[in-house]
Amino acid sequence: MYGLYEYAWLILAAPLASFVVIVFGTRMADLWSRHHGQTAQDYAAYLREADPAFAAWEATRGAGGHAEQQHAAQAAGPAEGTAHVGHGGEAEHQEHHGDPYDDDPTVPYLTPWAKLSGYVGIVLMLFACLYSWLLLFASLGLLPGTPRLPEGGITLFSYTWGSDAAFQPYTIAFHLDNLALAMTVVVTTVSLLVQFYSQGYMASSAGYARFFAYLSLFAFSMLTIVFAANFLVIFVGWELVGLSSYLLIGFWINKRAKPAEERPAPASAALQAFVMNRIGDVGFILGIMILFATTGTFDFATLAGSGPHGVAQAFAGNQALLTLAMILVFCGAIGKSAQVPLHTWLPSAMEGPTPVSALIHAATMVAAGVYMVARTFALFSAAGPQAFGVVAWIGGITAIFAATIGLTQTDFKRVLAFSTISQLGYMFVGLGVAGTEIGPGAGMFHLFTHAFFKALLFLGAGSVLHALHHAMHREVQDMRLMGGLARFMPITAATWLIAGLSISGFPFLSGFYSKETLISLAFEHGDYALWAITLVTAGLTAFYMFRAFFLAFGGKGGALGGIWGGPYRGEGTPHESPVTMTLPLVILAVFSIFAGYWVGFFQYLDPHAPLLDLGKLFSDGLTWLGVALSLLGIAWAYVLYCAVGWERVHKVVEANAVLRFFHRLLLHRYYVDTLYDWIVRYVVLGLCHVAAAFDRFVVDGVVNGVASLVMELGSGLRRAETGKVQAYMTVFFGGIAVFAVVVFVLATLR
Amino acid sequence: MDLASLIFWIIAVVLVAAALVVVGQRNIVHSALALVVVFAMASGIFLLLNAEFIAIVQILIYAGAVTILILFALMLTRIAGQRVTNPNARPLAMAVALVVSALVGLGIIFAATVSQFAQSAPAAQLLQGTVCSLPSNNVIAIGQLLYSPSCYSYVLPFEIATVVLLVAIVGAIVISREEE
Amino acid sequence: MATGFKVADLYLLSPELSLTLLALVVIAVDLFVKRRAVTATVALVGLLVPAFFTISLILTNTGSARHAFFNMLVVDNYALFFKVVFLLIAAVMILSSYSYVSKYVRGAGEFYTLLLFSTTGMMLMASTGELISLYISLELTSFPLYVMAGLLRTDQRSAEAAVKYVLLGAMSSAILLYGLALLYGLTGTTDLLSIAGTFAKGLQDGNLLVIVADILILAGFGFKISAVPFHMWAPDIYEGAPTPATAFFSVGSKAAGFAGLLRIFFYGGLNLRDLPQLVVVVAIMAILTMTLGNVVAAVQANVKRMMAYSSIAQAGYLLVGFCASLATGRPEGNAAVLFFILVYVLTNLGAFAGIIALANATGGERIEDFRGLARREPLVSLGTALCLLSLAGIPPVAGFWSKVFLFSAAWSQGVEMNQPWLQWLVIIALLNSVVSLVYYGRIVKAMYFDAPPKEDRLSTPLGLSSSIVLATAALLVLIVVAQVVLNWALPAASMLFASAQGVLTALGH
Amino acid sequence: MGLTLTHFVVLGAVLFCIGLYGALTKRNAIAILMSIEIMLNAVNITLIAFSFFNHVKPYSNLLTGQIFAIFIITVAAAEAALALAMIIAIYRKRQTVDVGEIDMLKW
Repeated sequence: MYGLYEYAWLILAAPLASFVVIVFGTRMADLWSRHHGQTAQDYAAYLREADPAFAAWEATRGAGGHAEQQHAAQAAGPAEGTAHVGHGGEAEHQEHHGDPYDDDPTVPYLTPWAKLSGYVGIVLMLFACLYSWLLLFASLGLLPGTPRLPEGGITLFSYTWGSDAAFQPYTIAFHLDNLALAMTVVVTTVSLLVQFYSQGYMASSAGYARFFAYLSLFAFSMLTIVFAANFLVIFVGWELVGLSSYLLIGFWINKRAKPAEERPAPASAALQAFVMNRIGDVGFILGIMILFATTGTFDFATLAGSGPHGVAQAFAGNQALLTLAMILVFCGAIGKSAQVPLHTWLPSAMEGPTPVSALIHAATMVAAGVYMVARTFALFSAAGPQAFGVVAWIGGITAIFAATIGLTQTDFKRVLAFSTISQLGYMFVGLGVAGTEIGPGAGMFHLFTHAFFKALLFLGAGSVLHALHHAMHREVQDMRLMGGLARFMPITAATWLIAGLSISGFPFLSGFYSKETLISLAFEHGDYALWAITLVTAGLTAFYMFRAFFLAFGGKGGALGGIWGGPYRGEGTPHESPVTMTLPLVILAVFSIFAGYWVGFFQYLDPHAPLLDLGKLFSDGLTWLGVALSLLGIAWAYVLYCAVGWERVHKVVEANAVLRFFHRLLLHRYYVDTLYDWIVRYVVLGLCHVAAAFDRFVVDGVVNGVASLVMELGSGLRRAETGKVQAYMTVFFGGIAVFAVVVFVLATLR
Repeated sequence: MDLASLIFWIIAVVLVAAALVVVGQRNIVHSALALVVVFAMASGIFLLLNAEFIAIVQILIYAGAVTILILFALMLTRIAGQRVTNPNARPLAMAVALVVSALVGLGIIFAATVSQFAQSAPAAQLLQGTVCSLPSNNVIAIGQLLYSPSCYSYVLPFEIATVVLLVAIVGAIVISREEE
Repeated sequence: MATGFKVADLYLLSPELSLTLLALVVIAVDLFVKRRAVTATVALVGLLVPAFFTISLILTNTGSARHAFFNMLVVDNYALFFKVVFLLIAAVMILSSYSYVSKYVRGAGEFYTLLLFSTTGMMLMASTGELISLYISLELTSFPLYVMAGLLRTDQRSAEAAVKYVLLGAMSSAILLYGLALLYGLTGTTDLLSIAGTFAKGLQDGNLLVIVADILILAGFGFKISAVPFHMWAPDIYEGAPTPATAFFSVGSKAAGFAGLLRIFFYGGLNLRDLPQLVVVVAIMAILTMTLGNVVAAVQANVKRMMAYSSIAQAGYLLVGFCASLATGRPEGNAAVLFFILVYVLTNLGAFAGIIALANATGGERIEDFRGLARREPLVSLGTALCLLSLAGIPPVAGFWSKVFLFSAAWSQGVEMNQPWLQWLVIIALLNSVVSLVYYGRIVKAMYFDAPPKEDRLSTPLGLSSSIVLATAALLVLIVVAQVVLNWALPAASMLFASAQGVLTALGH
Repeated sequence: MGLTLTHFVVLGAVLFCIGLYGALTKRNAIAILMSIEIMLNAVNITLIAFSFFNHVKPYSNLLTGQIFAIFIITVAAAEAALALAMIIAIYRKRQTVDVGEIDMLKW
């Protein structure tokens, strides 16, 4: 009956299949063919011919590298100057910037097999995407002959490890319902577009095939979370997402840190993301364990049900523990969705390739936290208002916290990073204030619309970076080195503008519907403080988004009063990106406009929830208050960055002590990173020393004591093995005799 | 005391005495010769128990083949100038051995004397296959039991035993073959 | 009931029959073809024939036992399970021993022949329902082992191992025979089902001779499975024998020993009389075996000797499962034993393949020879390390799960059947598992964290590396399909009980 | 006083015991082998006695004990051949058959 739906596991299998095919198929073939045909030297020679940039870079590498080394030696000072040979590499490591090639250029980039692996990934993802859209339409009842999904969803796959009753909870189960389906559509669509886009973006980067393998793995991991039917599977997906994000953020493994721009090396950024997530995961695991220990099951449906294993019965009279458990579970979401105070990894994660950032921010990683809360919404409901309060307040604080930081950042991608954090905060506010009557709809709706325009923003940013990379032959992310790009790359600029308007909540674009709904929900719910926070954040969002837009694409003296074009502050001539990159932008722009018109979204997720009441939304004065604040933000951005110009703004800020203080504070992200640095350096390492001492003297003492006891005993006992065959026989029969005596005694005693 | 008992006691005493000579002698050849007596007396016990075929086999294989084999081995492993060819272990080891073997033997004897053996078969017939009545001739009976195709017979172990003998031949050859 | 011999009975015997023929073919090939590789290939490929027959028997298996040769051959789930295990052992052994055998062993062709004969004996032992055939099969299993121990070329230690093995083996079979004789005397028959019937009906409790017979039989099989105090042969023989032969002893002798032990104790209904005393003996044996094996293994420097003690310790764990089934009369413990045996066989073969690879390349077999092996031979090191971790019971490798099944079966049966001492047995086993980490960890540490004595690459022959890869892959696959194997092992173990139960029903109990 | 099963079983046990004592104390490997042969003979006597005194119908129709004894004789002979081959082999390598001296493998 649900035949069409029952094959939804194919969506999950497709990225896994492409991962396997790429890793074990094309990648192997690539390595083989390279080994037998094309050597690295051959490829370098080829590159010298084909890419003038490479030849130029190679020429500078010989001389420039040397110059840099001398420079480093000078920087290190006379005391260390003598040790220059030994530390040369390290110094160069520190000082290195502006390298056009972040990886070994002699490694071939785009072999035919690598190209094929890209196609494999894209084709399989296209299949998954189309299938998920088909299912979406079917579940909306738009497909004749196919029923809607039943309310509880259907089980796609279930494998219980062990038939013993003790193993019953340890089930690998996948489950499809409307919530999962909506998320699947987002994940597959964004993944598909990102993969398509990567064809262009990654064309000049080493490890093209590997990149596609990782992207597929990433999509698979996220889909595992989406389809998970119990905490066990969601946790596996959770960690897989962590792994694949680690691999992707650190994709340019050879790239160095850029201290001048406060940019860490990708490798350490990846590590930071991983560690931060682990901190959240500690809470997550503890929460799951409390739930499991009390109810004896991991299954979402069972937990939410009213049976003896449901939280309602199992935690009866122990509401506080359930609340604690759910807050701990939410800790996982804090880490994964980069909420305060575990948000610092997300800006650092910008060191990954930009398509990865788009994927992380729009669909796969940070969305996992929101999705998990939505998935366990019933449990949060059971836990009561305190749990929801924590969710909403963490979200609210994060929203305004990140938005204020976003005001001052100059790194193009980092602005977007903080905007993501802020928007995720919105989603948690939506989940926290919605209450049981609306369900997870509000938060998920914003996740849904946000996915498209945030992906668009990132891919647009990637397009800009790609263009500047080609124009200047080095990596440029500082917005102060851009400007007026709209004239050079109109498609990128236009789509970016749409996304910017959408995220700012400009009326009739998708962001408007989801965001204003959230804000008005906060008001209706009676959380006036949260309402105020979200309202102010909306204005701030509009401001920094358009600050970024004007700095990058517009500027004083451009067309339309500086909105379009303006003086370009970089070198070279940037060009519009290839069609592989602009096509996804256009598609995403369409989604950014229209995604908000799915008025039945709440009801789709939860049949008992009301429709999104557009009439009420438009007629409510509070809505227009929010819009007005957003427009004010846009206007203020226009005034500062088109009418006045950023240099003068900067001067004014520097001249005023109060403004300067806030600017510093925000520019340094409230010094949270510094604080963490300090904590790690002094508190954690201090504790580590204590732990090490404990380990050395107490734990090792006990272990070594036991071990030496065993050793002593063993050395004694091995002497029994004298090598004399008759001694063995004696022991053999002695054993029999002793056993016989024992048994006789026992038999007599009985 | 009837004749059978008399014969039993004579044989038993000789048997035990010869066995004690085997384990007591410090000359290995004397031990081997005493072993022949043990085998022969055991054969006598078999005769007493109506096992004529086994008695003959015992004489043929043990007293004949195995003893000869042992004597050959003794010749091949002779060590020049050695006076005591069959030394005993150290006294302490001997004492322990005595205790152990006495314990094992006494345990078995004690258990065997106080226990009862099954006197009746279970109600249901459990043996697979037809049990044919055996002729009174011991040799024919054993032949029938070893490889009769239609009556209950131990044909499978018999076949396995052939393989065991083959393995022993192959093994003995491989082990004793001079290094090529 | 079958009245006599039928040609169809040969079908039930076909795996063993074809294996014997294969052994003869191998000897003939070895006689006429000088190249050793041909002999090994013939042996390996020829194994497909018994494998085919075994699979065919499995496919035609209806779940109830099939009998032939007057119940001397029983083909049931249990027998089929062990047939598969033994064929697996033979195949992996041939695959992994070729390079070593052709280098260090005299009579390479005979080595394979003996291996195949021994495998035949093992298979017969698992599927016989009668004492005489059981004994003869046991000897067919053992004789080739005695010979294989002495096959190392120009090595005094190998010859010594062979002498010790054959003397101790003869002793143990004498004592086993005494036990079997007493069993026959007590019941008047050697047919295991009839014995079970007589035990159920014709004898009373408190019969000392029954206990003596039990102990003697236990001692005889205890020798095969190297249970303390009948274990003394194992370290010496393991150390002296050629390494592939050692591998074969460690898995073949043990698996066959357990096959026979379970068959005679449960199928033969020995568990029906005077249990408390018997269980005490087995429990003491289990504790001694685990503890001594692990403690002494921790101080060994020779890897083969260490593996001998390790295999003793593993026998101890197996005895825990055996003990649980014996005490509670429930098949779960035995099912876990079967699963454990399968995993143990694969793991030990994998670990020994690593040891053979090292011995093959360097001739060294001390732990210090393993230093830095990970850098000299990464693939083999990885496989060996995984196998060792599996032996230690580190999750998630199959060895961990086999221990989990075994201990949880013993634990839960102890709870259910109100036998709390079983839980203590499990606790002792767990403590022992911790101790075992010491020595397995030492090899892994030597392989991965110590500096290699030489910076070179060892080359591992294809057969060895493929067998280690196969064993390791099987271990990983077993994690997933553990349930499938258990679903097979449980009926197999139940069947042993079921037969005795069937006897009881037939007797109107 | 006629002969009973106990006579033979005790005789067998005594013989087994003597063989066992020999196996544990004689240091010549061949003597150990001879002792083991005595033990096996003891088992044979026991078996045949059981066979003779078997009152359990229908099993008493079969001469199972005698058959068993035949197999034991067969295997024991083969075992003796094998063991002697090994003893000779080690004699060739070490010039000794004293099991007290055959102790390279230990600890």
